[in-house]
Amino acid sequence: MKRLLGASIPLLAALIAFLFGAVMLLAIGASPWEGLKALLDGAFGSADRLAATAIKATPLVLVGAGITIAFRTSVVNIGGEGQIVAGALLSTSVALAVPDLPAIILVPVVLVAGLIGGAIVGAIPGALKAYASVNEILSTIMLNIVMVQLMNYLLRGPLIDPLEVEAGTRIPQTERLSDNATLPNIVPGVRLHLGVLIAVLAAIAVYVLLWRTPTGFRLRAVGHSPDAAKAAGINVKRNITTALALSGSLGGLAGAILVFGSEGQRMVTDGSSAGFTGSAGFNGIVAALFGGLHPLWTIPSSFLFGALLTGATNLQRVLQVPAPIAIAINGIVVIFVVSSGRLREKIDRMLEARAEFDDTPSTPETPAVVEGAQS
Amino acid sequence: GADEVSVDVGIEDETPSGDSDDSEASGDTLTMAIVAPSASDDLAFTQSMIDAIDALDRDIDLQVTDGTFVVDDAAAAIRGYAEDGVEVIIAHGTQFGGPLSEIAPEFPDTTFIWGTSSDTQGLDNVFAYYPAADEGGYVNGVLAAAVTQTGNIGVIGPVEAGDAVAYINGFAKGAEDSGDVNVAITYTGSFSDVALMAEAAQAHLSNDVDVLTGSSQAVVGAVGVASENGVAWFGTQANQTSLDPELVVASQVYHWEVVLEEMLALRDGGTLGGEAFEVNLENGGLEIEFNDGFELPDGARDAADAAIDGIIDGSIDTGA
Amino acid sequence: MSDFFTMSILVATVASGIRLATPYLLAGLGETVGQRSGVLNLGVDGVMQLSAFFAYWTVLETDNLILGSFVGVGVGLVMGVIYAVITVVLQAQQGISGIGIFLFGLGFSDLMFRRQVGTPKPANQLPDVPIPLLSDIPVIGEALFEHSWLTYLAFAMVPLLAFMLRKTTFGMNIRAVGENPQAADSLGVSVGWTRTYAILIGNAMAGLAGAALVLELGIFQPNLTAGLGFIAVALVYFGAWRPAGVMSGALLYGLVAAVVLQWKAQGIIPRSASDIAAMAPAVLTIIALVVLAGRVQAPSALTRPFSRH
Amino acid sequence: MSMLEMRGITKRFPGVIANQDVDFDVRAGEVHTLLGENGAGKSTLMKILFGLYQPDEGEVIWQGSPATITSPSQAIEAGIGMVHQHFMLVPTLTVAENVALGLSSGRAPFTDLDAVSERIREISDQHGLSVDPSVDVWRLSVGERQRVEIMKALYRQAELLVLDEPTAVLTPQEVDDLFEILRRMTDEGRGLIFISHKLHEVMALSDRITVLRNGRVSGHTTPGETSREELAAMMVGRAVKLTPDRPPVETGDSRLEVRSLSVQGDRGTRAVDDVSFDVKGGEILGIAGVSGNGQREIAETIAGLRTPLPGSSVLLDGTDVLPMKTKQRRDLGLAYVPEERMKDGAVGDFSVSENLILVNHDTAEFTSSGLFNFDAIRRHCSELVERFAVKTPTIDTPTSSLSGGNIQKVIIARELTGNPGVLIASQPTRGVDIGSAEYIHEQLIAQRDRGTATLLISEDLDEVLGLSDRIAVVFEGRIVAIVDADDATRENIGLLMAGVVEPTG
Ligand SMILES: Nc1ncnc2c1ncn2[C@@H]1O[C@H](COP(=O)(O)OP(=O)(O)OP(=O)(O)O)[C@@H](O)[C@H]1O
Ligand SMILES: Nc1ncnc2c1ncn2[C@@H]1O[C@H](COP(=O)(O)OP(=O)(O)OP(=O)(O)O)[C@@H](O)[C@H]1O
Ligand SMILES: [Mg+2]
Ligand SMILES: [Mg+2]
Repeated sequence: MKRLLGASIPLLAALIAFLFGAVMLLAIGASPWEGLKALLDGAFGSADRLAATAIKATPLVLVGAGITIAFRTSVVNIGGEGQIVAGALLSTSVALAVPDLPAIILVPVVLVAGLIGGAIVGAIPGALKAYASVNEILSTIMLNIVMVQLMNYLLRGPLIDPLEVEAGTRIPQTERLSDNATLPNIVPGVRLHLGVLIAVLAAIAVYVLLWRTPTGFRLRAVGHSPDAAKAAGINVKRNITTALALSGSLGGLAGAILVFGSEGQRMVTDGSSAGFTGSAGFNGIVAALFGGLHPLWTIPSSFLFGALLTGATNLQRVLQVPAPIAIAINGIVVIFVVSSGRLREKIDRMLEARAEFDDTPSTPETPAVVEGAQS
Repeated sequence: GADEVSVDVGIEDETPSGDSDDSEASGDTLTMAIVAPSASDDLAFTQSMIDAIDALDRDIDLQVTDGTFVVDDAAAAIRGYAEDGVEVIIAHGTQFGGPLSEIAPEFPDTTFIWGTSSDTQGLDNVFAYYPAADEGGYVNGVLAAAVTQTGNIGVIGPVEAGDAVAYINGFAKGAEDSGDVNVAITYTGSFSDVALMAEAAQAHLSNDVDVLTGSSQAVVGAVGVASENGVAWFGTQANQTSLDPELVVASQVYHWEVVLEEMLALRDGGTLGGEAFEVNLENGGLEIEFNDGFELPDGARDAADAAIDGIIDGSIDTGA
Repeated sequence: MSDFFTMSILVATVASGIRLATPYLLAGLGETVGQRSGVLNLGVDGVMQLSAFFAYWTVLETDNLILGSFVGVGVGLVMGVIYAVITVVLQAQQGISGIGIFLFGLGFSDLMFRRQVGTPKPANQLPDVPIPLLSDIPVIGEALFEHSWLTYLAFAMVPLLAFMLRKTTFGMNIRAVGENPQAADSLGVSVGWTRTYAILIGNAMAGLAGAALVLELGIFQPNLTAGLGFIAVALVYFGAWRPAGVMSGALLYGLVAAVVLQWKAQGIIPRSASDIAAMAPAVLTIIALVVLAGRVQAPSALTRPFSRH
Repeated sequence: MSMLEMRGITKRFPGVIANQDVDFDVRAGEVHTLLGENGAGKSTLMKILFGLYQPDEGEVIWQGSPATITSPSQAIEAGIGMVHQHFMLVPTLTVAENVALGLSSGRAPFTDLDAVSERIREISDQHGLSVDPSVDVWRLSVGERQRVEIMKALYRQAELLVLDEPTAVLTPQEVDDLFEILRRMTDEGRGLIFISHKLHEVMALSDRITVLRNGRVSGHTTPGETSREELAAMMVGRAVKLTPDRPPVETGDSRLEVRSLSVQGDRGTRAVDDVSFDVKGGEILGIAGVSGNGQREIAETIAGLRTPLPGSSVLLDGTDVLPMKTKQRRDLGLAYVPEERMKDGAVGDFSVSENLILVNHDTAEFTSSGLFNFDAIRRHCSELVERFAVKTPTIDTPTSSLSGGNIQKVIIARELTGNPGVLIASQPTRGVDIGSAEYIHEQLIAQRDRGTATLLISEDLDEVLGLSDRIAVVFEGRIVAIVDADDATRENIGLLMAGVVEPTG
């Protein structure tokens, strides 16, 4: 009973948020009921749409799982956007360099290239924080800007499709990348590619890493108490760097998957990172925090977020409401759900204090420290 | 705007638009959809296409999904329209070409119209469209050379890629071919940073520039700078006179309806795609719209007309 | 082409840097006050977009720039009340709720723009107001003292806020609740109210930053800020939570951007390197911090909701 | 007549009854001591009094009438002051600002810090409480911070002052000074509530004593009618040995050799100055000294957490370890119990078992093919918990929810795993209750008997005298003397600690 009450509060919050959305829809003369239908239909209406939702969730799962590593080590990673771009650029370059490798080799190679690209761009703020006391919120935000420019530079210069130069159209995009690098579909007849599976496996791997391996143990120790970790002989600086590198690597993997799981099979820029990432670098943070910074919970939480995003596209298409209304509603959902968290804790505590001597439940607490405290 | 539930455009008779859906057979009303990266009233790229559809001489039931700058979202919308049985779908963004190459073959009875692009990727139910933006750019450049008194002309662009490059290079060539002028070109590195565009314009002004032009949605900030400093402005993609009725000299305007008409005619005849179309000065798809509120120096208008003629007859090379 | 080191070019470049720095400065100062009280607001960008739209719309309708500025502040205050309820009363996680505010601001301002204005229409721009006497100083006068009054206000806020934080009872309370809210609470300082006021100041200034941005441009566009608010938050870390430090960061960022634009206009930076050059403000900010940084500790209670239990 | 009466106070936390039906009272002009093991509920009772917690049952009667105190500011207004176990100071503010926080000012919106400083100086003079109002608090020593806490209460004219373990981190001299101040306060008619684990202090200061055990009052007494042994028994519920047995053992080779060690301190001064000593296997070398005389720097340098000045050398079983990182030193057999338990000793949010394997988590014993072997970990930790009598519900309980003494046992258990060659134990029983301290002492001696060279750093002179085979006294970063345990007395060591050097044999 008390579990039920506790669990129902975020749902209630989401419901209230949707009510707000409904009011906004009414205000612009659209039917909220139709809106909800379009939203659900767009997200879950057919096997392909379900697949589209899963594919939308894929980078969120990866970034979210990566965020979990960083935040569990008490470092903040707002650099998801740049890390995604880095992974995409490196994997794209590799696919351009060795297009003729057989798929069985090329697919893993480009994915690893993505991992490495993201890891490099993650390790930089990590090392800057560890060895030069540069706050990682600052450096990750700044590196996002740098990576966008690097992407624009590469895609309109060294990596541009030669045909674009020849035709004089100069669209900043690569040539169509080798089919051998395409992520294969995993369900016949449905556009559900290997990337989805990889993301789920990556999230599980992060869980295993953090809670089942010595490396993750050290990361968490550093996250909770760098002083105690240091006294116990754990290299705090190296682990901070490692955490951001690992976190970035998953962003990079997401970037590679965005390229090689895309319908276009090429990398193209509209000049912004969001145009390529769909803001997964930010949305992944939200998904991770929704998931309580637990990599496994990041999976359903990303899926829900993915549903909201694909559903919103459909909402716009079917009801002809402006796209920004969906963004605004997303914001309201985030606000309401996170606001309800403490309320839920309070109610839980009230009920628990009444219940006196139960066995003490030992759910892992979310570190309250994580959000950008130390410099 | 996107908020209209369903827009009937191009009404032939005086028939009130609301009724036509129900009364007329669906054979007469063409169902169309457009997926575009920016807002449909952006005074630029997307609006040019919306206006073109508006100008078509047909009964059209149009659905709009705009502001879809994320390629995968656009892909979902395109696919959604195709699944809904929309007859003609415009993918108004080069970057949508990737997904289109996957989607189009799955819906062989649907016509996809995609641009800007100079080829159809070999898909026979895809029409492509492309602006010869360098031509209008060239004419604007010729005018700019006539308008400038300091001999310094400033150009602002976002990223050196795509249509912006064609326009800007054409503009520079037009200006430099017509006199001893300096054309300084700045690419800010951002499509969206309005403030940066404005300051890029300011930087030009500090170098004695007295004529400005630019490409991208973010130039509205730069137009503001032009206004504030009383400097002439040349527009592209849509008529930007409304931004400053006194200082906008002329705008290169895209009239996609010229090629859309052709495509729809082909479709009526059973050809669903497979051809690329260019809008240019010759076919009237590009037009220089002058602002009567701006008084051109003597001879400028003639020089512009001469340039247009020269481009059409091939005697002028716009540098594209 | 022409020479960078001529007076008029230098003056124009400095003036441009100051204009670019103004919204960063206003938003960064506001965020500084909030963070000093222990509250992180990642929603600054969203607040700026909302206030920018409403300020723009007001000026479009009334031609009244002062009213527009006040509307910007007012929108900031409204968002401040909402953020205080979320973070102080409901004690929600600050980082994520800030992102919620950002998304809401981004979407809602865009929506309002499409419904109420539609096509970009020019509105009145903030006029430059030369300060008598000071603006007559050769060179410096033109670079520093011919700006809009919101720019002056932004820079005037630096000593004002520093004074407020250091010398007033309220400032002392802000520092105390940001550092050790338990201690402040145990002496009867209301942690909730102190943080609420700090949040209101922070959001009001973000609102003013949005107004300053849009009124300087005289036109609104969806996603007008293009991430400016996030950079402003980053600059708070650059400035080590001190108003003067934030000002240095904003000026560094703005001036580097201005120099890059000037060099691009003069052809000093080749067009092929324009993207690389656009990285300069971000890269230099990091490098400056590496070179200059001492170990400055963030307010200890930053991002930590306060409750007695 | 009592100024304060607390009647039938009950306070429950999830899973714990912290106070059950507790009666407690304080009269004007007396020191009433609360005594009890870690977790007995002392702090909880005081937090209820101060308005930080609300009691589930019971009532508080203040100056004769029932009072509902729902916030600290109400308590302060009523005339109740509290010096918390964990200081309630804002380190980045000055002393004057810390004192002035929350006061209403006649000069709004400013606080008249000059007037506050003036008043602080007056109170300083009146009570012998020397604090400089203009200094930032983070610069102050622990003892000075304590005085700021008391100043806060006096400034607000507290009639009743609660001192929750005020002496846990003070040097003997500072304790004497504090008691002087406290006696003056009672002379003025103020009431004091005193909490401490140090029985000799309790005996010296108290007028009355109330003992709590498991949240309930287990007895009342006065110093006149009891003894330290009896008090210990009342707290723990059994007889406690206050001085450990220390059987003689054969000492071996020098396992830890420190030569000409000099270390720069945090404030840029030379915190350790040319210090040399040896510790042999089977020996405990105690380092006695007033806190801040270089002990911390010595320990941290040996552990690899600080870099010494050139010319220093530290040998572990003959190996020069200075170029090595902490991890490598630990691999060579070094164990380290840090001074600050919660900061450096244990990861509070980790479970008991995670803290027990913090140092050796990646040894083959606990991993198989890269993954943890939780069965092995569980077995190992359960055994340690049992062997070291750690009181914890399960080995998965978050460590921070244990009492201080039990956290310390976890750390000791961890550090003694694997029979270290050299053990550095800093303040191993600070803030730890009598029962646990007894146990920890036994373990340290048992380890010595197994041949470990132990460096014991403690400000608790009784502890140093009771455990050490030899005692090195530090003063201002130098070792002023090394004395054999048989020659050491409270008096001669105390003099040496104060910097009074006399030749010893
Ligand atoms: N603090 C430590 N405590 C115990 N073992 C450690 C520690 N640091 C490193 N090791 C061990 O030494 C090996 C190599 O050391 P290294 O420092 O490269 O590991 P690490 O960087 O901490 O691990 P990772 O890079 O996976 O986080 C590790 O595989 C680990 O087994
Ligand atoms: N806020 C809290 N939430 C839950 N349990 C608590 C809380 N505060 C105290 N407790 C529990 O209540 C009991 C009494 O704690 P309290 O701090 O009063 O002990 P204490 O006598 O002061 O111990 P020590 O000597 O270690 O200071 C302990 O079991 C403790 O874990
Ligand atoms: Mg490592
Ligand atoms: Mg206590």
